Amino acid sequence: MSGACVIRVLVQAEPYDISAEIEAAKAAGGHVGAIVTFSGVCRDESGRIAALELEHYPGMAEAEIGRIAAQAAERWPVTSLTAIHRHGKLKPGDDIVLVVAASAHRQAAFDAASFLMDFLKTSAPFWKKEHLADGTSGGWVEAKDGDDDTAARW
Amino acid sequence: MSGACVIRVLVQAEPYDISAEIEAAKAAGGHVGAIVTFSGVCRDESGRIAALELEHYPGMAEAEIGRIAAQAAERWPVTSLTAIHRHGKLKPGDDIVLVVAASAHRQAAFDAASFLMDFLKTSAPFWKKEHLADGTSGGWVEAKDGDDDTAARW
Amino acid sequence: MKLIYFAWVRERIGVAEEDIDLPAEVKTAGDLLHWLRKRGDGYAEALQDPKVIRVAVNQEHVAHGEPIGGAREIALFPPMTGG
Amino acid sequence: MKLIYFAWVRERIGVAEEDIDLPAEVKTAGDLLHWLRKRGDGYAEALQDPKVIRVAVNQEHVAHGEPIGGAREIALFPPMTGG
Repeated sequence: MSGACVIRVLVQAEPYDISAEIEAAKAAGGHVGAIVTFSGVCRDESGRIAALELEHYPGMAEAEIGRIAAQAAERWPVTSLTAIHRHGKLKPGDDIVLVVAASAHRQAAFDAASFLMDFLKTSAPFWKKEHLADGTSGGWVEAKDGDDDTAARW
Repeated sequence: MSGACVIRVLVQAEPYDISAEIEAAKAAGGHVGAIVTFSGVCRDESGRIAALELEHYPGMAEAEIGRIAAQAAERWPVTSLTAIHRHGKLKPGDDIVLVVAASAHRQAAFDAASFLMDFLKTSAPFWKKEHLADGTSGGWVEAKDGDDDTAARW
Repeated sequence: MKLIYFAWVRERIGVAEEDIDLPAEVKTAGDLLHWLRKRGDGYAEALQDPKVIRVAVNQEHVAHGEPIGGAREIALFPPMTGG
Repeated sequence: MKLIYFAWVRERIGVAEEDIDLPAEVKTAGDLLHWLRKRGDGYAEALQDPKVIRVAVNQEHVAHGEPIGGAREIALFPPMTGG
């Protein structure tokens, strides 16, 4: 199935256009009947957070997300998979990450998008540092054991 | 949980703007960290289909989707749920249905969107008629037993 | 009683909606399907396989065994294919 | 050997990357962590709990028991928190 799947991975500072990515998923070919998107958004944690700073490992970030997407394309009959992860300083409400999974069938699109997000969380080399509303640094966000458990279910 | 969830249901002939709906989900309040969208797209079935005509039961269509959304809001901690279903004549590539689920947590957003789509398929009063590329009517699309099975898993 | 039909049920019966006074013995949704089949060829064709017909009373799905007394609006239609 | 550090591993060691000639006895990723801890206080602090440190060789995750011979680039970093 992976042969027919168009995989697109971007790591960038700039915002992205979700509608344009959905149109690109339609245009990528195959019988597209269902498109699932996941958007991760910077939370303000009840006003505690002024910004998040996202550090990443250039090169490996793209490669690792690409490997996860290739696995998803092996497991589900998806026509395209897109993943865009932002880096740099993001404010509450800003988009952090976008996954778009297109398929003829809705369950494959849901599963592939959910799988991609679960492994992106636990395997893609990104780290979040908090900048607090009071002007101090909140330090590095700690990884959640729950994320590993969630990824392990696949 | 349903008290805190903003539910928005629209049945319309016009296209919708997915990016605008995602922004509205962010603006609807609550701690939004994850937004899942599902887009159903008119397939061309390898060129067999020229158009789909979507008939619906005005009033009940909105009410039934609203009931399904309220159930989803009871089951998962979602901050908003949006469902937009188009009616009338749609061409291959056109959007048919959009579901947007927003939550603090990604799994809740995935589950609520998937649940809403499964029950929308089996319970919301819409019917598809095919118009074939050769100019004839392909008749009414038959319901799939698989859809009932999929809904029954919840 | 206002009856509304959709999709191929509407096409086979030949009208989209109608007002009908139901006799007292029509107590459930299933009774209604049985009774309507005798109203003409279109009805008989539309409702020949009652188990595939879905019934909504006042815009909510009901099982065929449900009572329909007091309904404002009853709709008959095939299994849904939206989404 | 090019070594790259990220997030609080980078902050504690005090450099983002460096070129180091590794002695022959450093054969695995785990050996590397153990050896680096002796290079100074920053390294000791960054790598005090080796089991939380992730290692990538040539931009792919490896377990601490994996050999690192022939690597172009080795990266050390805390558990990922992207997404």
